[in-house]
Amino acid sequence: MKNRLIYMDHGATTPVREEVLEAMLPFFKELYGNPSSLHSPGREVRRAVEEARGKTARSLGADPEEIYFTASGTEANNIALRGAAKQHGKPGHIITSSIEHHAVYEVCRDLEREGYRVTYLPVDQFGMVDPADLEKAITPDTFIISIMSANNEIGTLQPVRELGWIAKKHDILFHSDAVQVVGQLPVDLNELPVDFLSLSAHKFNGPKGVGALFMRKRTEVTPLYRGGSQEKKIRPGTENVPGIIGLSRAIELAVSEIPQKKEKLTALRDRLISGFLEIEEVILNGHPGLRLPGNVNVSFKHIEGESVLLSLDLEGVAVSSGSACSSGSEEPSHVLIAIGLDHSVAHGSIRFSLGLGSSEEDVDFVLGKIPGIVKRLREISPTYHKH
Amino acid sequence: MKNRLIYMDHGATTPVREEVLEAMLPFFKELYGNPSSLHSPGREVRRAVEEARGKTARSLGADPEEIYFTASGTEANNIALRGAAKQHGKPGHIITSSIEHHAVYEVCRDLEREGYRVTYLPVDQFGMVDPADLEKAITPDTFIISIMSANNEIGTLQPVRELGWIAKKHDILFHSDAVQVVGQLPVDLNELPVDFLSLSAHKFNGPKGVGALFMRKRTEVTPLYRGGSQEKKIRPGTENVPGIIGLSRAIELAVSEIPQKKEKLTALRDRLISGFLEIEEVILNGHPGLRLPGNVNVSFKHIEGESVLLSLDLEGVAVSSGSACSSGSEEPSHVLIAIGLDHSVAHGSIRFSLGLGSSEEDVDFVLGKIPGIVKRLREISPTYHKH
Amino acid sequence: MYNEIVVDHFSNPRNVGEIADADGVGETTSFKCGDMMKLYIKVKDGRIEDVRFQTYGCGAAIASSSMLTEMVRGKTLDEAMKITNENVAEELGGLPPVKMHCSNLAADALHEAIKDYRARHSAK
Amino acid sequence: MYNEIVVDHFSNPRNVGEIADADGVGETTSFKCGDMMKLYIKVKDGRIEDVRFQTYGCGAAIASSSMLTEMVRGKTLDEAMKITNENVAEELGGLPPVKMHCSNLAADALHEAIKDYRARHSAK
Ligand SMILES: Cc1ncc(COP(=O)(O)O)c(C=O)c1O
Ligand SMILES: Cc1ncc(COP(=O)(O)O)c(C=O)c1O
Repeated sequence: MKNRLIYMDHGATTPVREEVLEAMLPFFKELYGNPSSLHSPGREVRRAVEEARGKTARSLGADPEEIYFTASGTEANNIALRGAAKQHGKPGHIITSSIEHHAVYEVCRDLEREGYRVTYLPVDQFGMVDPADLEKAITPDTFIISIMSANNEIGTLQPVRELGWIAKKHDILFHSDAVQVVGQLPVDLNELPVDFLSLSAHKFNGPKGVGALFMRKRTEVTPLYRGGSQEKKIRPGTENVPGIIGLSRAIELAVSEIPQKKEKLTALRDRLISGFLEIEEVILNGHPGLRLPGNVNVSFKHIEGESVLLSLDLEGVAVSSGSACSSGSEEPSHVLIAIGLDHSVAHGSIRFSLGLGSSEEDVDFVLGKIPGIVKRLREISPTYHKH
Repeated sequence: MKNRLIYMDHGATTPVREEVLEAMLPFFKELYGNPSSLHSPGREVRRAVEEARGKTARSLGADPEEIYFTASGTEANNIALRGAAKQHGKPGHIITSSIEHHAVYEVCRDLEREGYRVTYLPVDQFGMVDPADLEKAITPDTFIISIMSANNEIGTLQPVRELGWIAKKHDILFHSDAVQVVGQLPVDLNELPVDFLSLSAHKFNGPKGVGALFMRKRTEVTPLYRGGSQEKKIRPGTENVPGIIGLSRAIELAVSEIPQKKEKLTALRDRLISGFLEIEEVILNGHPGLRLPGNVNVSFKHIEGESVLLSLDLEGVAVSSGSACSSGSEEPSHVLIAIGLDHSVAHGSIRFSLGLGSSEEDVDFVLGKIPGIVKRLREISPTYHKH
Repeated sequence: MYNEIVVDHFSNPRNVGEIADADGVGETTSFKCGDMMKLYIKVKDGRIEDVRFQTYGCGAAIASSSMLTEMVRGKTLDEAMKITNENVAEELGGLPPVKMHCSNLAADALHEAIKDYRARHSAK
Repeated sequence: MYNEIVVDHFSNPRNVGEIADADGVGETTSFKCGDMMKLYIKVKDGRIEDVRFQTYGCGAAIASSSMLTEMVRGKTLDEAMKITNENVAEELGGLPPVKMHCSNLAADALHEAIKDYRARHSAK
C-alpha cells in the first residue's frame, strides 16, 4: 500500500494495531509450545490462552468458559447454527432475517436443502427487523433464531435485546452475528438475552484468522469438526495461539476505547453523509440514525458502484461496493434488494466504512473528489438525462 | 520458556522460524487489505495469497488450484473426509487404519453414527498397514480410503504409494493425513496416487492456525461450512493472510532442506534409540527403520509415562507421553494398543521428537539424564522387582 | 484486477457521447448485472466515420466500450460485424475472467447499431 | 499443571519402600488409568508408627502417596480411616481436575492397609 492511502473499508477488514502485534510476537518464536502439552513450555502457553479467554470474556460481560475461539466469524456462525441444528437432532424451524451475512444466510439455505424450514424475516426500508414479525413467525417447532446485531453493508443496528427477549419468552435459542458490532459498540452479555454471539478479530484491529463464539452456559451444540479436545471439542485443532492472544488484546483495547471512537466516527460519518446528500440523485441506504458509527452506504444513481470504487481507488481511496464477501459475484446484494432498492440503484451503492485511523482530512478529501467522479461517470451513462 | 530448554516435542508443534516470521510481518499492519476487496490494497494482498498458493503447490508437486488453505490439519482432514462423505450423498463404506490421528479417527466414528460403515484396518507390531488387508477390505460401496502418511506417536511410515494404487485401481478416493510428513520427507503429488492430502504449518516451523488441503483436480467435496466464496467455497471466511504467507514460506524452506535435515535427524534419532535400548526393560515402539527421521518412541516398563515426562520437564527437557492431542485423557493411546502393547507398557511410552534446533548435545544430555530418572521411578514402583 | 490499458480507457474513455443524427443506434443490456450500453454510428461510403457511446456499468464495461470505438472507426461495416467481444478484451490486454461475460458487451451494441443502420437503409 | 508442593513430593517422595514385617498392607489400582499403589503400615498402641509406599503412576499418584504417608504417621487408626483422597489433594494444595479421580488413590490404599491390619488382628 503505497504512499497516501485513505482506507475507508474497515467493514471489510482493519489493520492490526501495534499493541496487538506486540502482544502476539512472543508466541511465534519463543512461547511456541502446544497448549495441550504437559511440559512447562506447553503449560506456559496454556496459561496465556486461558488469560486471553478471560480478557475476551470480560470485554463482553461473559464468563471465560462461555468463549470458544474459532478461525473466523464465519466459523463461529457455522458452529452456532449448524451445531444447534445438529444438536436439535431432527428437522425443525429456523427464523432469520433477509439481510444476514452469507455466513448465516448460506448456512440456512443449506439447512433448508436438508429438510429444515427457514423463515427469512423481511426488513423495512431502513433494514430493520420488526419484533412483531418475529413474534408472528414463531411456530411450535422453531428451535433457533438468528438475527445479526448490525448489518455489514448498510450498518443498520437491529433491536437485538427486544428480539432476544421474544426468543427467551418462547424458550427458543437466539444467535446474533455481532461481527460488525464487537469493538464498535458496547456488548454486555450479562444483560443481552442471547445464547450465541459471533465475532471476528480482524474487524476490530486484531489479526485475520481468528474469531470467537460466545455460547452461554448450559447451551449445547453438536460439534461439526472432530479431532482433539481443544475448545471443549466444539472446535478441535491446535489453537491459533498468536491469533488468540491478538484477538484478546484487540478486543480489550477496542472495548475500552468505544466511547471516544464512537463519538469520533459518528461525527465523521455524519459529515460524509451530509456531504454526499448535497449531490443530486444520491440516496442514503440504511437507517439515518440507528447505524454503525463508521458506516456510510450511499447509492449514486445512474452509475454503477464498481466504477465509483475504481475511480476512488485511482485517487488512493479504498472503499467497497456491496459486501467484500460477495464481490466477485455480479448479483446485486441481497441486502439492498431486501430494503427495496431496485437493481440499478442497488448496483450504484458504495460503502465507506471508517475506523481507527480515519480523520477529518480523509473525509474532506473524499468529499472533495466524489462530485467530480460522479459527474464524469454520469456523463458517460445512458440513463442520466441532463436537464 | 526460560533458560536452557531442550525441546524434543516437535511432533506436537514447532517454533516459527525467523525467515517465516519475517515474511509474515508486513501482512499485519501494512498489507492488511482483505483479499476479496476490489481496491488496490485488497488486490495487492490477493496477489500475495495466490503467490503463496503457488509456492505451496510447487513444494508438493501440485497445481496451485489444488491447494486449499485451512485453519489447521484437523480442518483439512474434516473437509476431506466428511466433505467426501457428503458429496457421496448416501451412506457407504469407508476404510481407514486403526492408528489414525483423532482428526481422522473421530470423524470416522461420527460418520459411523450417521450410518456409514467403517473398516479400521489392523496394523502389525510396528504400526504398518498391510496393503493386502486393504485390498481385502474393499467392498462395492467403498468410496473413500484414508491412511495417514506417518503416525504422529510412533512415527511409522505407511506404504502410501502402494495403498494409493490399490485405491486407484478400484476407483476409490484416497486421502492421506500427511501432517507429520510434509516438511520432513519429500512428497511429490505428481507421482503419489492420492486425491486428498492434509498438512499443517505448525509442524514444519510455520505458524499455528493454518493448514492446507490438497485436493486433486476434478475431485469434489461438499463444503462443510458456508459463507463467502473464499477458497472456492470449500473453506469460506476471510483468509488468514499472515498465516497463509507463513505456511508458504515455511513449506518452501522445509522442503528445500529435507535432505540435510533428514540425515541429521536420523542420526540423532538412532543415537537416542541405541542409548535408550541399553537400559533394561525398554522397548522401542514403531518401526526400527521405516519411521519419521525425528521420531523416537519408547516404553520404559514399570513406570508411567507422565512421571518420566515430568521428571524430564524438571530438567528442562520437553517431551510428550502419547499424542499431544489426547493428553488430558487418561486412556492409553489407541495407537499403542493397536500395535499390541498391553496397557501398562502403553502407559510407559514417551515420544521424543526432534526438529530443526535439535543437536547432539541435546541428545547426549537426555541420554545422561534418563537412566537416573528411570531408576528412581522404578524404585518407587510396586511392579519392579529387583533381581 | 484491471491492467493499465483497461484503467487508461476507464479513466479517459474515448468517444463518449451521443450523435444526434446517428445513422445507426445499438443498445444492449446485460441481464446478469444490469450493465447497459448505447452506441451511435455515422456511416459514410460503407465505412464507420464516427462512433460514440454511453455506458452504465463497471470498469470493464466502460473500458471495453471505449476500446471498441477506437477499433471500429474507419472500418467497413462488414469488417466491424466481425469484431467480437473477445477481440475487444484482447485489445484491452485481457479482462478478469469474472468480467468476460457480463461487462464486455460493446461488440454486441456495435452489431445492433450496424443492424439498425442496415434496417433503416433497406427500408429506404 | 502441578503446584510446587506436588512437584516437591513427586521429586522427593517421602517414605518410599516396603516394610518387610508390616502389620498391614493395602493395594489399590485405578481401572481407568492403570495406576497402582501399595501401602505398608506398622501399628503400635493403635497408632500408625511407620508407613511406606510403592506407586506406579503419574506425578499426582506419586505425590499423593508421598503426602499421605506424611499425613498418617502417628495418627490413630480411627483418625487415619477418616482421611479421604480429597484431604490428600487439599494438603497438596490442590490437584488438576482431570487428576482428582484417577491418580489420587492413596487414601484408598491406606484404608485397605488398615482393614488388612484389623482383619489379621481379629483373626488372632
Ligand atoms: C497426524 C496428525 N494429523 C492431524 C493433526 C492435527 O493438526 P492440527 O493441530 O493442525 O489441527 C496432527 C497434529 O496434532 C497430527 O499429528
Ligand atoms: C456481519 C458479518 N458476519 C460474518 C462475517 C465473516 O467474518 P470472517 O471474515 O471473519 O469469517 C463478516 C465479515 O465479512 C461480517 O461482516
